Amino acid sequence: MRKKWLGLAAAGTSVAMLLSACGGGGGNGEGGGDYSVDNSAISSIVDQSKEQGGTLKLAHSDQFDSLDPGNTYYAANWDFTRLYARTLVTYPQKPGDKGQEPIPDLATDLGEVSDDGLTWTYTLKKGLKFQDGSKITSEDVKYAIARSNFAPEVLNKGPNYFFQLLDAGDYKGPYKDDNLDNFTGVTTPDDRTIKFHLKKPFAEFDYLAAMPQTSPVPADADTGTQYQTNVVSTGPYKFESEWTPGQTLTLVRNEHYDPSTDPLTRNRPDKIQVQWKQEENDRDKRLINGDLHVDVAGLGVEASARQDILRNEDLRANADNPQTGFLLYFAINPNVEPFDKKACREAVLYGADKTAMQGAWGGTIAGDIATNMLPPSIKGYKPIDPYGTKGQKGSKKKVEAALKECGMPDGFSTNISYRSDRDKEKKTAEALQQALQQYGIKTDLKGYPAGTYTSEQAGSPEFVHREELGIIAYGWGADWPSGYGFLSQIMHGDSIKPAGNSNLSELDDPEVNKLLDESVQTEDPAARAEIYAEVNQLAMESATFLPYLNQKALLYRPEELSNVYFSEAYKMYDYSALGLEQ
Amino acid sequence: MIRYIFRRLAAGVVLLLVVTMVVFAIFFLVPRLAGIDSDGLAARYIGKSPSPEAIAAVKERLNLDEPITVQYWEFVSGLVMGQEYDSGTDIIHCDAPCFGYSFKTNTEVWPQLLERLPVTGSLAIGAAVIWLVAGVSIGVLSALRRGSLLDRAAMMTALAGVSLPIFFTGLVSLALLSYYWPIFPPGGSYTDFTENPLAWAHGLVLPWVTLAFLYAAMYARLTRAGMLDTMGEDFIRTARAKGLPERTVVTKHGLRAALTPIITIFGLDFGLMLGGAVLTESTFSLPGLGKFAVDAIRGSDLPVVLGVTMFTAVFVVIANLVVDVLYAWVDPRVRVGA
Amino acid sequence: MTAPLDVPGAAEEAQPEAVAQTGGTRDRGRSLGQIAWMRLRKDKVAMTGGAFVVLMALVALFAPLIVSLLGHPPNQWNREMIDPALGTPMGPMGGMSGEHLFGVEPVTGRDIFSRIVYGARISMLIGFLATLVSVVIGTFMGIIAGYFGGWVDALISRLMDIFLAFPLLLFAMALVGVLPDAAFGLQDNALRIAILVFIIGFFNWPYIGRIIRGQTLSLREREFVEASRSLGASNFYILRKELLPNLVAPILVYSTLLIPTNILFEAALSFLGVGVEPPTATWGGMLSEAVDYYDSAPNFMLAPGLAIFLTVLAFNLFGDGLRDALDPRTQS
Amino acid sequence: MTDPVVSVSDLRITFPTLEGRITAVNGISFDVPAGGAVGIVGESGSGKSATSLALMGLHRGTNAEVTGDITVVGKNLATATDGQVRNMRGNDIAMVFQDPMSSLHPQYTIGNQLIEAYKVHRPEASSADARKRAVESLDRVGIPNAAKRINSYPHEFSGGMRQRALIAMGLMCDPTVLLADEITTALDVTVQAQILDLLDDLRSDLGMSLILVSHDLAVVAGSVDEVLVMQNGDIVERGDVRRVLSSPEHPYTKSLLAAVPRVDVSRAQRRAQVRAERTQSAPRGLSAQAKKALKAKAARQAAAVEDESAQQRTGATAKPEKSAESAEQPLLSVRNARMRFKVRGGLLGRASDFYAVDDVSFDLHQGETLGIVGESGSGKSTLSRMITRLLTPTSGQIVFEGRDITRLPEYKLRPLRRDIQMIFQNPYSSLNPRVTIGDSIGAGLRVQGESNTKEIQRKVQELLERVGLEASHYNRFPHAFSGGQRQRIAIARALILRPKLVICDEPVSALDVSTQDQVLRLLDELQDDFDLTYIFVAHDLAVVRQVSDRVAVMRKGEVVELNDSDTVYEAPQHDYTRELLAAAPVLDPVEAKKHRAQRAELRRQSTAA
Repeated sequence: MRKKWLGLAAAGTSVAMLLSACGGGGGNGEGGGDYSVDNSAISSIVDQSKEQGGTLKLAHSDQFDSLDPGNTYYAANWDFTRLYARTLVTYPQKPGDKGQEPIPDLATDLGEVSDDGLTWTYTLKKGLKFQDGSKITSEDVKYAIARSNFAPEVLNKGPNYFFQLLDAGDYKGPYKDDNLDNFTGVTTPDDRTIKFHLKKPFAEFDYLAAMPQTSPVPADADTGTQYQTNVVSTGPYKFESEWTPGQTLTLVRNEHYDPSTDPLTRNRPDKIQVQWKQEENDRDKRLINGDLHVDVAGLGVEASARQDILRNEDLRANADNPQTGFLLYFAINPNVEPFDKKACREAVLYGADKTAMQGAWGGTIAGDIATNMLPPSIKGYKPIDPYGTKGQKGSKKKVEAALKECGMPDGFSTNISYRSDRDKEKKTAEALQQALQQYGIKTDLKGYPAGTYTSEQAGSPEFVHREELGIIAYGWGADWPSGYGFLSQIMHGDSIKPAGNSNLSELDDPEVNKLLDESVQTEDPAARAEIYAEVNQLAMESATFLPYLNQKALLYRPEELSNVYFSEAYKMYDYSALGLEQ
Repeated sequence: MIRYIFRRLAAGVVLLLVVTMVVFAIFFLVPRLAGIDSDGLAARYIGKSPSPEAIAAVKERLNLDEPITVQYWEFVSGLVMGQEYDSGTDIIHCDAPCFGYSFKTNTEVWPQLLERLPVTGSLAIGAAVIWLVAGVSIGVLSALRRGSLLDRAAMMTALAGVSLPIFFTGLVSLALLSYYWPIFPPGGSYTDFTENPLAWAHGLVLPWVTLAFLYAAMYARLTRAGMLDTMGEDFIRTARAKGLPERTVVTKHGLRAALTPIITIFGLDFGLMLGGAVLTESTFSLPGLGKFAVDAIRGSDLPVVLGVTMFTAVFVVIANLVVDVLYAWVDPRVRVGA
Repeated sequence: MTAPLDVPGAAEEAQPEAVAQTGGTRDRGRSLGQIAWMRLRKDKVAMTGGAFVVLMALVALFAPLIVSLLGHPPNQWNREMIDPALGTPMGPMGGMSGEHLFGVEPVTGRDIFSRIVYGARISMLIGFLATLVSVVIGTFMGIIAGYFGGWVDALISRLMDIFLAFPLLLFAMALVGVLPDAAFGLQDNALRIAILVFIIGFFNWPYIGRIIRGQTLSLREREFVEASRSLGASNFYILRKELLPNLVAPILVYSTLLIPTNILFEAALSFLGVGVEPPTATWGGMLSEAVDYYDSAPNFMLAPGLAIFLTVLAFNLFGDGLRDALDPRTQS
Repeated sequence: MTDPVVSVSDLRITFPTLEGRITAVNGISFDVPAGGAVGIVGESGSGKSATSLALMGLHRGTNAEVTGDITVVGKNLATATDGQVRNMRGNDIAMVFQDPMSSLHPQYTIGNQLIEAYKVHRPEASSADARKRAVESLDRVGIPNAAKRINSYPHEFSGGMRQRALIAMGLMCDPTVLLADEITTALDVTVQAQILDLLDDLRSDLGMSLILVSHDLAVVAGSVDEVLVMQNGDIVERGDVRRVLSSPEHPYTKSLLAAVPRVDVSRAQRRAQVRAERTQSAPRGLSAQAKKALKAKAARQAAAVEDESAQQRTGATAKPEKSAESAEQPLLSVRNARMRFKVRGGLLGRASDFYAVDDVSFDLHQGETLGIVGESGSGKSTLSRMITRLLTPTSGQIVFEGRDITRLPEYKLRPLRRDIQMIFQNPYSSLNPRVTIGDSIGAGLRVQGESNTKEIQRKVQELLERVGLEASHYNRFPHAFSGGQRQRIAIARALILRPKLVICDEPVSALDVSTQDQVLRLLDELQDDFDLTYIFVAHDLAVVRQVSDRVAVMRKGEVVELNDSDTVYEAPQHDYTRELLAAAPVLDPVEAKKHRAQRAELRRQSTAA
């Protein structure tokens, strides 16, 4: 999954949950029963303790895209790298809303912006050392930015916001141009000062500084794509030995780490182990019986374990069911007939049975029904529902009216694309197909491999037009917890790309574009939130988005874990805080 | 004999070459014929949202814009002589045999194949022992007691065995023996032999039995048919006429002749299995070669798929070779005949 | 998965005196086919298998009719049958009732009976067509290799070795994976089915090919071929009129035994997620979805599993019976 | 008189089949005296093999039902335990089987199999002793260089050597009785003679009793004292071999004896006899019309016989009525024909040349019969396939009716195929089991362009009747016919195109003696009726003599002697011909003994030289 989200406002969560529980209908129907889970790690830190020691055991059903902090785009990985790669800025170890407010980590303070908004300055703390005891300098941060954003021929897995924002001319990256002085996007007046020079103001720069890409990398230790096998630690743990991808990763204490420089307490266990490619059902079983402490991917347990947990009161007491900040939706492409007519798009919006789609993802535990394009945790969220129907099951009357208006009273045919290797998305597409069918809207399902979905099929407008993919299944999470971080990639006209496109609705509304551009130049967070609300409203009115689910995960925390809480910044347990009860 | 081995070896090389052609065709030629351009093809080798720069780099690395013959040549020479990849700071030498380089995980495929081989090997060897012992002995008993209750029961079971999809048997056995009665560990548990031999065996019991059931059924049928044929041969009558005890007649004379053709089949099966018991490993989530390939296909990590496919083919070729030699050793007639 | 099947002596000589004596007057004037049919009819097990095969073929053929009479459309969701929190069917036995004979699927509430019935279509279609491909290629190559011998034989034999050495399942998965959604003028499920048929059929032909080659080799040595040639018959005439009639029996037997193998193969591919596209029901696909629910909805796993098992078993029973009936060695 | 070593009384053996129980042996009794030799003779299905298996107790564990008493060297097989029977096998009574290739385990060395036979009964013997004994035994049966050959595998031996090895295996434990079941059937005549001589030597040297089972009266004639003639499970005649052969009592024995082709009977005598018999009894199952035609023919033939016997007195042998024409162009002319095959082998697997037919030349005239006789591997079958152009000669010429057909391409050859036809050896493999006999016979017409189905059917049915079958058989499949009938069908197929030249490649060697006789008679009749020219290929000297005007003797691809048949048989020119004739089994036991002495002499000479 394209899990690239960070942070959101927790305040909205409970409200949204309530709302969708009512609006979602179907909820606690006849066979429902009481399956409510504990949820205490969402709002508080469970089992607080200062104890140290033990081995923290983590497992992943697949593997991280990379352990290189400069080459990764997974929230779980961003959460996890904080154990060995400290960044200029980070998020505090606090549950709820406060957990997504950036705080300085390597830097002494949050970024200092110049008056024109074009220069952001950070200063490193004193006494910071790499795992070999050598001093961390501003140059190392600059190098890290250069390699992670300006050398896509080598490292291309992470986001490239710095590349887009920094005023760096045509710098070719450190692998082609090893003179770092030519990289003018970042300057280092002294050993501790880092200045970022922007092309245009960007008010949310501190969120970027919290990305693992700002974790310093010593240039002489960089081995390009192979750096992930031996990352030079700046955090409390370091690699025990050179790591081979796929093999168990063991982190041990880094003796050159100085906790006094760290705003967080992230050194509780003695040792941390991560196993990869662990079969999901087995992973869940081990989680429940305590052989394993955390599912590091943070996506929650699978269907089988879900039933075990929900049916067992004792297990429910150790479970949380938070929203993941991930919004699931269908993009309706206005450049594919008959969706060039708004009324035809509306027919789909009115016809969708969102309870069925919720069911496809696994029911009420799997998510709350979404009615608009902002997740509830993002500031600026309002519970608007322009295309709401009774019980969210669709409205025959409204669909028929819309069909008549678009000149196709008997319905029409189109295609729904989805990622074939994602069972739930596949099921959802089938659910939509089922719902639309009764109104005469005939759809063919087109599955594509997730691996090429964004690059070749759904993410290629040319392909979408040619194959007439009218309705495209997708999901989105924010790269950082703000409206811009969430919305810009999926609805700004500038983000339409010939390949790797994520604006699947091909929305290019001047009004939306303008508002989004404005937002990042607005210093006041409250004003920004207003703008996001407005963008959301406009996007919904375009009738090119069919949001249906704010995804939730069923997380299980074994008894042995201490200091467990759900981080709103990463949308999973904060791995840096975890300890073990001895 | 040496000449014979040499000839089979040469045949094995040819076989491998053809395998490379087919693999190459599947991964490079067929997609092109089906209308995918070189950019699209390159993108497949990178995975999630590839950048144009990365596509260009991969295109160059795989020679995707060269004529098809050049591409093939590079492909084969890469396998045989190794390849080089630019890590940014260094040149990574993927030494021969280079079974590819995953752009997705930035790792060489070869060490990963080696790493998974023990799992698949454990599965294959254990299962093979079970199925050979069970299949052959049941087959022999059935043949000797042809028409008896035992024969009929065994053959009905065998027929059921070859008709049961392995993934179904596996799932049912997991559901019963691991879930309802937690006698065996659940799917996905694999302990290395060197770590704890007991846990190793305990964890593999279900996969072994599941896999062995199918093959034992097949081999029981084959052995029975072979034994029936053999026991009707004139030389069996000769052996009896010599006054040999029935046991010697069956084991020394009957079994040896009946088992000889089974060697070939076994070699082929075993070779294929070493390349990954895809279904069993998937059903029990064993981290072996087969599961590796399935995961790679799901994750669109084509170099890995390609690597496993080639690797498997190598095993089959080796197994063929071993079988040929073994066959010549067991059956003196082959040496002259071939 | 597949092992070379043992070759029956379809071209074997009927033991001369045994026929003359025991064949007696009863068989006189009957063709070997008629004798085989008489023997087959006496084999109750094989006939039961055959009857089941026919039944499944009819089910596949009349799936829409059966479903309209007995069940719900295979792709229709019945959300009211599903517990919204757990995603599993409500009611005992996975929602089994007079309404839903085999219960309903978790999550979607689709009628399992209907999906089994429709799944039969895919299994039978691919099983048959793939076998047809194998048989056509295998017979052609086998007969050519066996009859002409020499370098033609050497070439084809090596080719068969090579094909047998291929990790078929991996190749099939890879090939399904690398092909786009539309290619060679086909689209979607038509393309998928065509690819599956092609792969399964194309990679399985050597099993038939080997048998046909072996039979042809031994037939070619029989004097009636020389006799035919000395009468002035062309190669084509000999292949068609002299050899082919003798190969019908093995072709028939091995086709019957290859179909279940191919059905299993299709199920395996669907199980691994590279089969026909959803929501089209396939047995293997259902089974793979049932993995997560084996404890809460065992019927979801058992129904397709048993469907595959029984169909394959029926084919095997029938094939075995057919082989015995056509095999002159099992005369007494 | 001592007790018999083998005593059988009221032996009855039945087998269950789909059609009910079949009785293979129907209450027979006989004794074999110590040191005596008994021959059991009968055609296939007579129950002789079932009897010999019963003597070994080899029916135990099968579904055959055996009643009656068998006593072998004092042990009653009916009451003996399995262990006792096992102990008896190979130790008291050893059996040597028919097909030496399939009777030896292909995957063990000869030595291994011999030693095993010894050690099972002498477990106390050391391996070295057993091995020594095996070498001795192989040496005893005449395997040269036995110490070395002991390590060979069966496939490395020739057929004769394999048979010797099998006998050697039987001798390992000095059995009291040696039971030899059809042991010479698969062998060439010279080898057969050697094996029979060996048995005779062994018997006199070791004092064994011998039971010799064979379908061939001539085989047993020189080797046994007493003979039992079996028919349909019964012993129809028994007695001293000389008595039975010289004055048989039972009609079956008589007919059997009459049917045996005799190497000392010339073609002219045979013809005269045959024609005389034909006029007396018109074949059954023929239409009145056909019978009438036959009568007329018989009259002509009778005249011819007289004619012939007249000529015989003058001493002329080749068909004299054609003598005028023989100066003319021959029907077939073979000149310096050679056929080369590449043989892979040797240390480096190089292909070496092997001439299957080497420089053969002869002429053949219209109406004549040329016999080609030779042992297996002599190239006679290759030669006949060259003439029919199923093979293309490597060099030399085949001229048919003045036209060189050596290298005619297949399409030009096709119309010519009408004129040259072939009758094959094995009636079971020469008929397509999946094609009705009507279609098989009619195929010739069809491939030659006839498309009128009715016409084809009519011609085929006519011919069916002519070869002694019924028109209504048209739609039956070959499996419904016996061997002799099938050979008639094969003959009909060859004749449907009305060929000029028919090559008969061992047409009767797969048939029982009596059937063989019938088929030979038919061929003879047809030659007259259709004015055929035959090339008759066979390994059996006697058969060849009966049908041939001239005979060519082949050996290793070469024709060593070619002459009119009486000359070849009565005054052979070549040593090899003489050797063959000496090896040919004869019915008269006295004569047979004489031949044996002659062979011993020949061998002694050759070893001395």
